[in-house]
Amino acid sequence: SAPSSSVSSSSPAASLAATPSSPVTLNILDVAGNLALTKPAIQAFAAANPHIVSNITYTTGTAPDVPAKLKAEQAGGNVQTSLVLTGTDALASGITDGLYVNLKTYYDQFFPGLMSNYQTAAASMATLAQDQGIEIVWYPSGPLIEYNPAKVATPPATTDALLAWAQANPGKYQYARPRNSGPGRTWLMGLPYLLGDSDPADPTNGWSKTWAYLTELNKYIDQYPSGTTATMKNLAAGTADLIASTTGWYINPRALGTVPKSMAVAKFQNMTWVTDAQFGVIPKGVSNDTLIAGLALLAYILTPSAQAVTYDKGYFYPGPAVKGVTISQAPASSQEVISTYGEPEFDTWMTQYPMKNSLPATAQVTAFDLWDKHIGSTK
Amino acid sequence: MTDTAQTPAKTLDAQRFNELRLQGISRAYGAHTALHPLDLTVRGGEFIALLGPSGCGKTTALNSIAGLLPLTAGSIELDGRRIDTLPPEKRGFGMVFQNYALFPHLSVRRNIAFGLRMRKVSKAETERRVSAVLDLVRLNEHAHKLPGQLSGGQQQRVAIARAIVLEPPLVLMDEPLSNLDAALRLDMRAEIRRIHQEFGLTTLYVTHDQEEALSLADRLVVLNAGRVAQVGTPSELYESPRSAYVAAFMGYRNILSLRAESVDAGAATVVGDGVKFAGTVSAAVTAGASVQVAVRPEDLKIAAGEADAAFEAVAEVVEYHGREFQVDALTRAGSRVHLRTPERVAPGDRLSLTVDPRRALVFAAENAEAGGAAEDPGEAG
Amino acid sequence: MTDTAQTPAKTLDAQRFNELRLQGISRAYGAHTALHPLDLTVRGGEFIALLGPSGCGKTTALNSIAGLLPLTAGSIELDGRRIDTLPPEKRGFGMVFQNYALFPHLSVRRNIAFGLRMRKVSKAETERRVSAVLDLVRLNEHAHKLPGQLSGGQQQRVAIARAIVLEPPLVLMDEPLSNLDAALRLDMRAEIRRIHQEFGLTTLYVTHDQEEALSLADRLVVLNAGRVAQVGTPSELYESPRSAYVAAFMGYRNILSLRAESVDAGAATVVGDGVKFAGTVSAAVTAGASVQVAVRPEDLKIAAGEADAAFEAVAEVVEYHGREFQVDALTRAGSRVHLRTPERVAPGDRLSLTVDPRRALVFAAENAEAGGAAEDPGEAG
Amino acid sequence: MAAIAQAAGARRERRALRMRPGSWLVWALVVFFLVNVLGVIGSVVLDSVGKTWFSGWTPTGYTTSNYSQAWDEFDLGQVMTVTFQITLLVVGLSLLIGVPASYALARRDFPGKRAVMLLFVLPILVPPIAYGIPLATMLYKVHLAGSFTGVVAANLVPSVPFVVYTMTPFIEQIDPRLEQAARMCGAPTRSVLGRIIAPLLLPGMLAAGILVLVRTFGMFELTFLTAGPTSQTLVVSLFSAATSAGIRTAQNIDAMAVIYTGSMLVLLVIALRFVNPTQLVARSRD
Amino acid sequence: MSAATVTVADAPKAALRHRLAERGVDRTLLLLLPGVIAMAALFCYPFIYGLGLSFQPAKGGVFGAYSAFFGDSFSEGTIWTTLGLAIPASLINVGLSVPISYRMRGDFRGKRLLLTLLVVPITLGTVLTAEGILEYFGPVGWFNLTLQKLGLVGAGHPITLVNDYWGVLFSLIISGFPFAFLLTHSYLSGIHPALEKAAATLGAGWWQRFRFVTFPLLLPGLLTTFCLTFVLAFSVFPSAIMVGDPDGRTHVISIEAYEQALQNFNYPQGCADAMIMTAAMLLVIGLVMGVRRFFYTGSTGGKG
Ligand SMILES: Nc1ncnc2c1ncn2[C@@H]1O[C@H](COP(=O)(O)OP(=O)(O)OP(=O)(O)O)[C@@H](O)[C@H]1O
Ligand SMILES: Nc1ncnc2c1ncn2[C@@H]1O[C@H](COP(=O)(O)OP(=O)(O)OP(=O)(O)O)[C@@H](O)[C@H]1O
Ligand SMILES: [Mg+2]
Ligand SMILES: [Mg+2]
Repeated sequence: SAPSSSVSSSSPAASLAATPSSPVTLNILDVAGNLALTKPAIQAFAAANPHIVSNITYTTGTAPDVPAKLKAEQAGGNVQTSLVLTGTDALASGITDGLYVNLKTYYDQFFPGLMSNYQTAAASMATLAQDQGIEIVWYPSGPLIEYNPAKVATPPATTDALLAWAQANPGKYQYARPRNSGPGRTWLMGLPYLLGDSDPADPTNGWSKTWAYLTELNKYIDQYPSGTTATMKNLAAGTADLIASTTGWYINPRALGTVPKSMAVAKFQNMTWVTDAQFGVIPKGVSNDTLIAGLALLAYILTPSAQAVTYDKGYFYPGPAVKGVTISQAPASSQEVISTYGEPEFDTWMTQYPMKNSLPATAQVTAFDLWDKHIGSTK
Repeated sequence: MTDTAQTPAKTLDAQRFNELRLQGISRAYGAHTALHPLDLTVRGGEFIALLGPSGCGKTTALNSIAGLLPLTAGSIELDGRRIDTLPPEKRGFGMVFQNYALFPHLSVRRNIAFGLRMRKVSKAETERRVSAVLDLVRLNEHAHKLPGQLSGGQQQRVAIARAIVLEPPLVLMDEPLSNLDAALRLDMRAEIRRIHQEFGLTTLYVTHDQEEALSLADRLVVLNAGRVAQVGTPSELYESPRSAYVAAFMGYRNILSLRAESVDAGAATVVGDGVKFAGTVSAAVTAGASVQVAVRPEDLKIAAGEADAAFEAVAEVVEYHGREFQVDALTRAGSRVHLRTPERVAPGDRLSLTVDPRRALVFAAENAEAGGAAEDPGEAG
Repeated sequence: MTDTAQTPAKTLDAQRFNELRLQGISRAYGAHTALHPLDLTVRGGEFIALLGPSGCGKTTALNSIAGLLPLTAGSIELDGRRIDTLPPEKRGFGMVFQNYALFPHLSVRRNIAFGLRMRKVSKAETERRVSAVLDLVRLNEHAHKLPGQLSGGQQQRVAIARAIVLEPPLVLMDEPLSNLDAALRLDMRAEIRRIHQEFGLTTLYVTHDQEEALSLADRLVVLNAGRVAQVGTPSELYESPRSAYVAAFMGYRNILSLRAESVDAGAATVVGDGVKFAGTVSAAVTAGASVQVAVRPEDLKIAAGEADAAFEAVAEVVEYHGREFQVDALTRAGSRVHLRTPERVAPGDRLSLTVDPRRALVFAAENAEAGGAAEDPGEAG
Repeated sequence: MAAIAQAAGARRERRALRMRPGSWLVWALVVFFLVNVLGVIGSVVLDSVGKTWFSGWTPTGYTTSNYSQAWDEFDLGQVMTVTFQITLLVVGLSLLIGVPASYALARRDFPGKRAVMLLFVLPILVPPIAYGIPLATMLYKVHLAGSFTGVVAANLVPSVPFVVYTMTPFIEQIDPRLEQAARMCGAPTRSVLGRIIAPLLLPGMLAAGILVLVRTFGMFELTFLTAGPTSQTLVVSLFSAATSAGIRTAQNIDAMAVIYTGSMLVLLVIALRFVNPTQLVARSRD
Repeated sequence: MSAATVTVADAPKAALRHRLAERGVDRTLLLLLPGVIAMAALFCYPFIYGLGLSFQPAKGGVFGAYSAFFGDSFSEGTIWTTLGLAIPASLINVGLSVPISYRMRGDFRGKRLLLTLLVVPITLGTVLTAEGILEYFGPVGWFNLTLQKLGLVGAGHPITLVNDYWGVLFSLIISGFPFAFLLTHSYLSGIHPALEKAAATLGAGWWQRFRFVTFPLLLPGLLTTFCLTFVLAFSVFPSAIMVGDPDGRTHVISIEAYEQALQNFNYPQGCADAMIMTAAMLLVIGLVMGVRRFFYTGSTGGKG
């Protein structure tokens, strides 16, 4: 018969020891690219706590794989994944299916003062986890636009200007399919605010202006690449001159050399930031020892020194979810990247404009479906 | 068994036995009986050839004796000891396969030593016996080579050496020469003869080539569709075949279907469409019966005058064979006859032919089955 | 070319030509010259056999004539028309390949009709000609079968039929019998002879079997390492070979290396270690020179008394061949000689041998290269 | 003589002309294909040693740091170890299972042989995804999914039949009379297998083993469907690296791809010492 | 006489062994056991298990999963998408193999090198091929640059070949062509060269030789080659994701099955998709093999 999706193991213990009975192997599944930010911290944790972890393995994958993978493991009674690092997507689908351990019980023991330590906007994002995941990095995302100054003298500052520019330069504005792209979905979720839609939280009924705008814009777009990387390459190669972007995607690819440093970034007038975050979640069915190790690791990641590392090469700029971690605490290499490739105005813009959470995962899926139906399927 | 001056000192001697008795051994493949019960007693030191066209059961017989095929019935006794229930590796016979079946990854020396190793013969003894056999087959210089580096004739000698180094009571050979070209075949035949003579091996030799069988064997066993057609010495078979089938095998290429007009104490007059001559009867033939008359090509002579001609024929194909011509001619009845003559004959020539009555053998006509095979044993070969 | 009564009505006739002139044709593979310039004029209707051991360039010569291999030098003219520049499909020669090369996916009929289809002969005409040829090769009942369903002999007849249905001026055959077993080879030889006689085909026939060549051809061309050794009729070659190489090919199995003691108008006395006898000189031999003396096995006789013996030898291997014995004997000098005798000889017997001076051919000793080939042509074949 | 030489020259010219259009087209096709393949490989190799390459014919500078970064970032040390362990285990097991089976298939005609042959041909024919999904499902059920054992088991499915099909002709080439000859020399079954059959099959087993090695090394679908965190092979990591979330420099992925292809090429070169190129895809018959 | 008694006593036992051995059944067959068990456990059982699972969907009754597949135009379309990739790819691969291997029939210098060069793509692996295609055929890849240099496309308007149908097709050709070529090559070298020579002496020009002799003899081999390359192309998976447009034009059936089973956690549906995939593939192979029966498939008189 079909493997059932019910969790076979008993519910986790109410209280836990501080350290596992013996060091455990942590199998970390990253479906958000989060390891780029936290791997150094995780390594440091492992090095410092041999009594907790004996070995750490890393697997990468995509968010849609997570629920089925965990369900299969749980149905088989053999949960191998110890910790999932995810964005809001797999977080939400896992919550819906009840795959993750509710961590609220352990807050006091492992995360004293958790919510109050988060930055304000990050704290707001953390509520999305419904206590089934720990927010570990946060950034305001976008929507921003990145352009080639050699081709675009003055970037459009309003949505109308963007439309006019696209009309004048057909095929030269690109954003990737929202389902597979951070900047793509930030652009989609940011538009209702920019256009003044009736309910930016309700893609079905409250986004009429957004859909109309995208439909109009669609006429001047050749293709929707399947991922952000493709749009970045197109920008670098000159096949696109203007693309949707975020703070992280502006800094990191330029730092890594995927995109020339000369590219510039711009914001819309009166923008509203659509913030994004990444979480650590622990699948139900792990042993108590693994649970302890996972929690200890997550707690470690939330310490300021670990958080400072998440400035990284700007992938999630700024990155830290907790209060009071500044760039000056970040490793020297990070600081150098940010000062070389960063945009000094980001910090101003972040204080200047309001911040809203990304849509809850279910609403996001609705939005993606609608986008696929109205926009994506025409190409 | 006279040693000539050139023979190397004899260092090996086969384990002699007195007699190997095959009693009614037979073998069937499913419903098809490939070998009908065969009785044969082989005396130690004898060279026996099993002769017959392709598919007559020669290999089957050999493999059954070797133990490579289980018997369907019958028993095999070696000096009174029953051996047909033993697996091949326990019977201790030697075998030379048609394509030699040398182990391609072992050197000549190690090929030959293989059997001794299997019998756990000591190193020194192995060394000594292999060297002796290598001498015997004159392959000393090639001992280190792999079989692939040897010529066909040399390979064959290795195969023989491998079989005889164990000093087996009996060596079985399955058409060991059939893969060689004509000239090499002649040489190898001489070699086998020599080794047999020097070594005193008891040999059971399978072939479909009557010349080979005649030239090698002490006794011949002619098989016909799994049954023994005749057993005897080469000259017995050559001079007095007991049936048209055996005669056809022994070089009587002309087998004429005629009628016996009169039979009288070993002599008969046979007649047919325009044919009439005298012949010799070996088995029971009654006057008036259908007969088959066997004549060798060299015994059909072109008559001086028409008077004493046995029959007439028209030369159809004439082949020059140096000094003599090989003529295929058609009789009036449309049968094809073959003759050899030193006279120059042209196609289309009308020939009057005679035959010495002592050279024309008259047999009672065989049933259709055997007769079919008798018409041209070569076609089946 | 006399038709016998039994021949089916002749319905085909080869396009006759007067002469095919090969002028200095030669062929090299890289640095290796496989065929040295060859001159030969073939008259219409002739049957010519190219004879030589393996690798002597027979196939090369044939393929060059067919156009399957470009010539390195020389020209080919058919009744004065230069044809060596034409591709094979334009030359219009027929060819019978060694392994027949029948189209396995086409029925016998369609195999035979293939050439006619390529020439866009009308359907009805094709039908008629194919049927006629099928009659000729006696394959009417098998017309619908695929080649894989035929026996070797039948396949060969299809190959011949396919080549001759186009009524080609010249048919080339490359060892068409070498894949067959002995008995079938005899039959097929007769068949080829018959078809050639009935049809009046001009045929160029490649073989390494001297008996086949002798029995089939009007003229023989013997090749030695890409060069012509001798050209002539079968009896010319058989009776008067011009070199020891050719002699060895023509059945002179004993080639003795001796010295000419005296030479006198076609007669010579040759001597060696304990050997002395008279022979016939065909080419220039000077007294005192090293010579090779060729004698057929049947020309070595056992002398009545020791007095008139040419030399002595010890019988080593004796084979019974029915009516006569085949003896391998060693001379005092250690050479092996072969003889045939009706007398019963036992191994180890000391034999006094004589030879008729007319039957012992004396040749100037050849250089090492050719001599090697001459020692045993069969070994190379 | 001169005339002859001239004629020969003319003939050669004529032949050359006659071959021209067809040959040219065909050689052009071959060259076009090879150039494009070279382009595909070349872009990756060049990029893997490039600093940045936004557009144009070549990267802006060269470095080897991509390799060290890729090695660290994708934990290649561990992945390579796992890959080789899995591959070698699969090779060993499939030889162990496949060779005896192919011996029986080559030597015996028995009722139901066609069914057994079918059983061995289907896993090669059916797309790996099509049986991989049910297989993965089943492996989850028996707690083998994600484990090293599971991956090895899954990879045996196409490997065993492959060994059977590669080995059968090798075995058929060994004359059964060799076995009989050994018996006639007094060798018991054990010696026949150990001293005659095994040494003669060695080249065949090497060939089959290397071919299975190459195929298992490159087998994506089955490993992808069954691998867990500790049993990922290089292809699967490569795929995840190229498709999973986050920003990665193309150069690092390319470096990893080059490491992958390099290993494959080494295996291929070794393989080609033992087998004909055509044997990589077809049952060998010569 | 005692011998006779022994024979009688041994007869029944010996006869049975003999009769079984006669039909090829003896201890040697035990050697098959590990292989058969492994295949039964690792292939047949999962396959049948999957088949069973496919009839037990969460909703829709026994055939629910199948009707769900055929009821949804998006998933049903994957069959056509896959065939749309696999058939052209196999046709191109086989079609190109014929003239090239025909040219390479004889022996010439460097043949083994060329063969080896043509084999190399087999070892590239899907991922490197995909990466390479993305770069080489990408908008600023060498291919487009060359086209621009040749003036075949305007600067700044490269043709889109990747993340699209074409990219996947290219990857199928790069990985499938060597395979098809080598197979065709070995079939072709199995046709005895004397057959063409024979045809030449019978008056057939090169085209007629090819048309009437070589091609008919090669055809069964070509159909087999087609089947094998088709199998490869039909199961395309990673490259459809990497260089294709996995949510659209290259949403092939293996992606659909994968997503159903391992993303939607709908094993019955995934298994049903896998079964449909197998059936479709076997159908095509069956058709081709059916056609093959009409041609001569016996020995071609050659070495290969
Ligand atoms: N394994 C077998 N199964 C069924 N029939 C067989 C088998 N082996 C041989 N036969 C049949 O038994 C008969 C005798 O075969 P055998 O091999 O003994 O002939 P042979 O005299 O050795 O012929 P050849 O000269 O061709 O080797 C033949 O009709 C053959 O078809
Ligand atoms: N394609 C080739 N390349 C190089 N050398 C060749 C080639 N074909 C034949 N030869 C050489 O040319 C010589 C003559 O070959 P050819 O095939 O004409 O011999 P043959 O007399 O027909 O021999 P056989 O009786 O074995 O068929 C041989 O030494 C052979 O090795
Ligand atoms: Mg036999
Ligand atoms: Mg030849």
